[in-house]
Amino acid sequence: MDIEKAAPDRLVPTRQADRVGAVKLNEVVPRRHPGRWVATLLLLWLAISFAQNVATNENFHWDIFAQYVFAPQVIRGVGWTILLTVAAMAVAISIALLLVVMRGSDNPILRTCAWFWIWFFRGTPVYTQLLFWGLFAVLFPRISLSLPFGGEIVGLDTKMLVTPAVAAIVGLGFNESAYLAEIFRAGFNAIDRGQLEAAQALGMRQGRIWRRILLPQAMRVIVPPTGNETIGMLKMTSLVLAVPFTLDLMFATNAIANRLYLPVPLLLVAGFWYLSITSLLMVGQYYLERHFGKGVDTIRARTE
Amino acid sequence: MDIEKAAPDRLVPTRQADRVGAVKLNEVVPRRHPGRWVATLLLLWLAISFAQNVATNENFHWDIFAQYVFAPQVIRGVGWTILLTVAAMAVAISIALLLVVMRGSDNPILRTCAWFWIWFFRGTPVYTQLLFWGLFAVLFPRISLSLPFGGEIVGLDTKMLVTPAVAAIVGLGFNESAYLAEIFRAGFNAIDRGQLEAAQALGMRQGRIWRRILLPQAMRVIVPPTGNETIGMLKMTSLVLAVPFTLDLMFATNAIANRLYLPVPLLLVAGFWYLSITSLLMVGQYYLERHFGKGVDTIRARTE
Amino acid sequence: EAPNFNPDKITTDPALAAKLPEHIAKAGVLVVGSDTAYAPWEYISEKDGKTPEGIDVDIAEAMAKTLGLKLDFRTAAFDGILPALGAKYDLGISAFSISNERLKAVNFVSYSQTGALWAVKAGNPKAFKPDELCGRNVAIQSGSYFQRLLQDESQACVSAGKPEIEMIPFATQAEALTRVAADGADATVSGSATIGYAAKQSNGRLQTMRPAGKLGGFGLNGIAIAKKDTALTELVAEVTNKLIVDGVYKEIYGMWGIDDSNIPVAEINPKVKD
Amino acid sequence: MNAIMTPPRSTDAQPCVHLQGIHKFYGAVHALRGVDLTIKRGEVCVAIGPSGSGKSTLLRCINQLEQISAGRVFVLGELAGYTEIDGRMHVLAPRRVAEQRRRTGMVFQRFNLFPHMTAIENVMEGPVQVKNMPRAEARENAQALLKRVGLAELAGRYPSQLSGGQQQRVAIARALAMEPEVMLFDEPTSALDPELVGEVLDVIKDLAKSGMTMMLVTHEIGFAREVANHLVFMDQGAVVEEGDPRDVLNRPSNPRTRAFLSKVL
Amino acid sequence: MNAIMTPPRSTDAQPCVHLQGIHKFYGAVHALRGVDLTIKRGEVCVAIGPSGSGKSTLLRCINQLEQISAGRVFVLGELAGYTEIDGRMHVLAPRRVAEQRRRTGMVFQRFNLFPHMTAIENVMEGPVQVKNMPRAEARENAQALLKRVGLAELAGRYPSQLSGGQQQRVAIARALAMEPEVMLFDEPTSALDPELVGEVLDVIKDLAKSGMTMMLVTHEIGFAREVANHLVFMDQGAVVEEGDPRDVLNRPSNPRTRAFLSKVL
Ligand SMILES: Nc1ncnc2c1ncn2[C@@H]1O[C@H](COP(=O)(O)OP(=O)(O)OP(=O)(O)O)[C@@H](O)[C@H]1O
Ligand SMILES: Nc1ncnc2c1ncn2[C@@H]1O[C@H](COP(=O)(O)OP(=O)(O)OP(=O)(O)O)[C@@H](O)[C@H]1O
Ligand SMILES: [Mg+2]
Ligand SMILES: [Mg+2]
Repeated sequence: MDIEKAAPDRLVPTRQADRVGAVKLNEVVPRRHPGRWVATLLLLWLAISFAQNVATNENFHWDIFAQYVFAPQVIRGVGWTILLTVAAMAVAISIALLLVVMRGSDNPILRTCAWFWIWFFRGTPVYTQLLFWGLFAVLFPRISLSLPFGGEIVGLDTKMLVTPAVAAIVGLGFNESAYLAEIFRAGFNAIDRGQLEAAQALGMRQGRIWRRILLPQAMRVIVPPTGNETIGMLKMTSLVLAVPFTLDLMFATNAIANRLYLPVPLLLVAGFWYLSITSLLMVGQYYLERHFGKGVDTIRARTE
Repeated sequence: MDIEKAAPDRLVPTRQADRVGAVKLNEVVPRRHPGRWVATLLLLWLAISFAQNVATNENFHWDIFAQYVFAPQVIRGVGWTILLTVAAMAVAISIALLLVVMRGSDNPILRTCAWFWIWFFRGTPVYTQLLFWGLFAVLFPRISLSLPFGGEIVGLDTKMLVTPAVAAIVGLGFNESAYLAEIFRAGFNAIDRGQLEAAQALGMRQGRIWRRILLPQAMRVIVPPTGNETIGMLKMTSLVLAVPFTLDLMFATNAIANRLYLPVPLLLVAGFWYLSITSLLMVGQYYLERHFGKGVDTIRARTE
Repeated sequence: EAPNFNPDKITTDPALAAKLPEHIAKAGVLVVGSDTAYAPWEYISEKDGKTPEGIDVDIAEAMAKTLGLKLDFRTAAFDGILPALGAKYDLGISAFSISNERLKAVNFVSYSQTGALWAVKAGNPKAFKPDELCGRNVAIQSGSYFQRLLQDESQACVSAGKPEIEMIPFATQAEALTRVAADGADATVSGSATIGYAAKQSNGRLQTMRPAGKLGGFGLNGIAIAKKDTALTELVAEVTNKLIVDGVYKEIYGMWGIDDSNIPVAEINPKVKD
Repeated sequence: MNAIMTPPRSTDAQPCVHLQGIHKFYGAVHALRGVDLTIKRGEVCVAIGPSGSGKSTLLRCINQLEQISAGRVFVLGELAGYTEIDGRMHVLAPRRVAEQRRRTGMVFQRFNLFPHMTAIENVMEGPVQVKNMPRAEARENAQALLKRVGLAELAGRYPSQLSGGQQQRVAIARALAMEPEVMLFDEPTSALDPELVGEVLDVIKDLAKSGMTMMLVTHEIGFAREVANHLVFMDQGAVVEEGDPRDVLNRPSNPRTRAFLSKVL
Repeated sequence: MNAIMTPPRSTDAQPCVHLQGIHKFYGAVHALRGVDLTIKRGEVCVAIGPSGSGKSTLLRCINQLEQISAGRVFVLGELAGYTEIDGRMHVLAPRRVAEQRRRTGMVFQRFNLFPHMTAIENVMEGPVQVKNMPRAEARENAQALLKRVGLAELAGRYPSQLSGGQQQRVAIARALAMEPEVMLFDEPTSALDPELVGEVLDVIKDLAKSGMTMMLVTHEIGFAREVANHLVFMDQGAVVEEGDPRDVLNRPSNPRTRAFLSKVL
């Protein structure tokens, strides 16, 4: 339901054609809201004087901003940040789906594992997690298959496995998977039970039902909060220095800021890019919502 | 719908009474899943050897952990972190509700403002925002009501207004409000339109309808992702050093780590506390979900 | 604009190289961890946005050359360097200042000393005086050596019945300097190299002032080595002393304009005041 | 209109609902095409007609759940939703609209009970929130109303614990709790199993006997014959035929009415 | 059983569905109390009975949407859901259960169309996903089926763009697309407006004529009389009376059947 569309109190039409065919339409005079206009003017005036101040305040060093906003290392940082975001979200989504399935399993140990995973990764700060992923090779130099108190069967140097990029993606992805699992759970809970039964009655198997019937419908509820999470992930990539992974946007601008001893304009550079990518993501989210709303949102069923 | 409850394939009963009254029940032999048990054992063994390693690995400095986990400055940090989380979430929830109402307004300027707010605060990193809130009093030493290019009418020293604690709460709260607004929007969209109409037909006014009818129903969908956000906020408080606000948990443990040059055990101290608070929050979320699910989740309507 | 230290003239010392732990000798690389966010000691070069440069980088280069090794100077978060010493990183060189508590966690080989320097907004509008700190508000990098010195000064103020020093701690020294430049704090204090460099970068928006009292002294900076790595610690001390004797350090410090950082002899885990 | 032929049950013959040339457009859909209708006090008016003929839309316009495109709706003598000044329709304040709505009660096809409240809380919600009635008094009234619709024992149940017929009866009690002067019913039994229909129709019959002014949309022609004293047949957004139910049902004058009745009877 | 009195439409008289002493408990609720029932190939079996008597539960047990507590369900000669070894019921692999379900089609009261797929996609879903039929072939079949239920032109519409009657016909086409040997209908018309009921019943009548084995739950007694050749009356979880529809409807031997029929007819 769109609140705005449902409440005819506020469905006051703006100036419209005053007749359709032979029917002379009512000439409706909307209610005046002088208070609202005062508030609006006040807001506008606030925004303008704020913008004026920001544009002229020398603390913002707009010259430095202009000099670095398209610097090659910044652009490279943007690329890596997007890459990290996409890769980590991909990892997170896969694991979250697995977690949702595990939570619905009839095996109590799998259920417990899923619960524990969610509890642990939601509960600890991602910075700490990333730091431990970075230290993984130090704390556990070899991953080896060995008997609990006996000798090693197969072994592998962790350093080969957990490169900084891998650690960054795995670290961000594992942490995010716990949050997404909660979102997905809410999404699947919102689907009418009849859908599952209809699919079962067709003789579809569990896996297909998830993929073809439940997931596409859950997406409608899942997409908005997942959009939030993706945008959050974008900003979370700035923590990968903990690994240390040093090619992301925030590291690039920080490095310049630390050399110039001018944090503000470089934060503005980073902010500019984050805002741009977020805008793109929001456009993507809009189309995703539209896609998964097809059959439901686009053609609104009549309600009585 | 609970997937696990809906799929009778997996509703395999465990050992049960083999008769009810005069009826001899079928003796059902559940399917065996040897693969699952192997996987479970593997997981358990992994967990045990991991835990064993963590407990004995000297890099973790458990003695230092024990020494500082209940240190007074850490406990004080826990208190402030909880306070910041609660206060910032309160600010965020209030603003988010306002934003949802504004987005449904018939005044295009209010709608635009809401959209812009969400775009801006979702788009820029919270660290940058916090830094600017910290600099606010410096960049804008006086907030004054003045004619656009004329003299001051009323003025106020910003420093009095924007203390570090205020800047931290406002900064975290404003940022979060944009994310919550998206979640709330999804929640309200999930309510059946008939609810609004039934309330309108009773002659209820818009404000009451929101508070009494729509909000309690939306809560069911809103609570799980808001739980995510609250837990996220808990960790986000560690960024308030940008303001600078220096009483939170992360600052406290960092300060000790910096002095001792032993970051790992102090990160474990912080992790321990975050995990404890998260556990509490998860319990709270469970009860909230139960409360707002009353009449819907607890008594499952039959579906055909 | 960064001084161009040329390590080519340094020759490998086979006697010292022979003492290298086996795994380093075999790898042929000296891996150094550093946070590269503290100009001019270590920062990321403007040229490509990747290569670290700075005083510590030059020093590490000289040490590696002496030992016949290649240098791998890596960026890492402070929290990530210390636990990984001896595993991921052979040495930590990141303008670490030595304190007794830190000495319990790692081995230090002293290699430079740092005097303090104040920065105030150009023209000193708040009439800041380095010999009268009580009641001032001072921006400071959180957790730094100078914060501890200021805490002592503040204590002294309180004991003398004067208002304490109001410290505003920041995550980075750059943020502290920004606050001063924006009139948000009376002054900030840090190592002389750092403040001198920042003042130069600020295009005349900041000016420096010599410290007085407790802050007038020098603190020791050290190279961090894993506590258990005694052999490597001794080797680092020997190499450092050789480079001091050879005048390489003097030359590096001279090039960066901080002659007073030179120390006469490098010590293992030196005694310090706090 | 022919409705005059049936004597109104109440002594007062002033029109309770009066529609003048109502048109309603949904975008390009012309859902109501100039409807004129008068319902007198005490009258039971039943609207029948094929699906999509605009019956629900008409009810919703009376209760201002839809904004009309042209024409005037008068409820209890008051112009609904606007003040007319010089032929221009000035939108009323939401507060005034809410006040107008209080005088009509509406019962929906899908009940639309508030799922997070028990039966009695649903019934109390209007009086407490809209009329600021003290909770104790509202609870007493609500209990009495639930008794009247035969649900005294189920007051503490949530809607999801009630059968469809029980839910619809709670919905009727909820509307009655506001003491409306006109009741509007939009297919109140069409979401119910055949066996449960009777329960709800009985309650509506009782209401009709008590002299309540009502407008009903229903497909239960037998029921219409029994309780209505004013029958309206709608097709394609217009009132095609209206009058005494016996006349319309037994001797439909319009071919479309005839076609429809042959299908449903 | 008396069903033998009506000649089965198909030549093959082997039982299609065979229930032996089915009990079903929902927690403490005893929903089915020992049901025995045989439906022969080509038979149209209609179940009637009051609300809550277990009709839906019975259908759902046949299609393994509920797990039975006691008894045996045989569909097309196969024990549904289990292999019995030494009297113990070994749960079948989900894959096998899915295969068994494919041989029965089910049509629900609330249609349960997949809202994110168009009508034709709904019909194609089973053949493509379950039978791995090539999309082109599935589309052709689906189009033919939609034509058979009178919806050839609406193939591209989403369920939300269809009326209830149209949605239910799509649901029937969807079930038929799997070429089931038995069709189960659970009150297929009770969510429909009276005018739309006819459309769906016509489709079911056609199916019956074509010799499809069916079990229907319905409240449309007239329809039952017309198409059924085996009527089952259920009450309180048990089959109270069964046999030729004319016998049961006109001369009910059980007092509960009589009471029920007096209310619904
Ligand atoms: N929100 C809407 N948007 C567009 N068209 C609409 C909307 N609501 C109703 N209509 C159209 O208006 C016409 C009248 O609809 P209405 O619901 O009043 O019919 P009805 O007589 O109540 O039918 P039914 O018996 O099926 O309830 C129909 O053609 C319908 O499709
Ligand atoms: N999931 C469930 N949990 C508990 N009880 C249930 C459940 N499903 C059905 N029942 C109970 O089982 C009994 C039989 O229900 P069933 O749905 O089979 O009746 P029905 O004959 O189909 O009724 P109707 O005509 O109303 O559809 C009822 O008493 C019902 O309340
Ligand atoms: Mg209608
Ligand atoms: Mg049923």
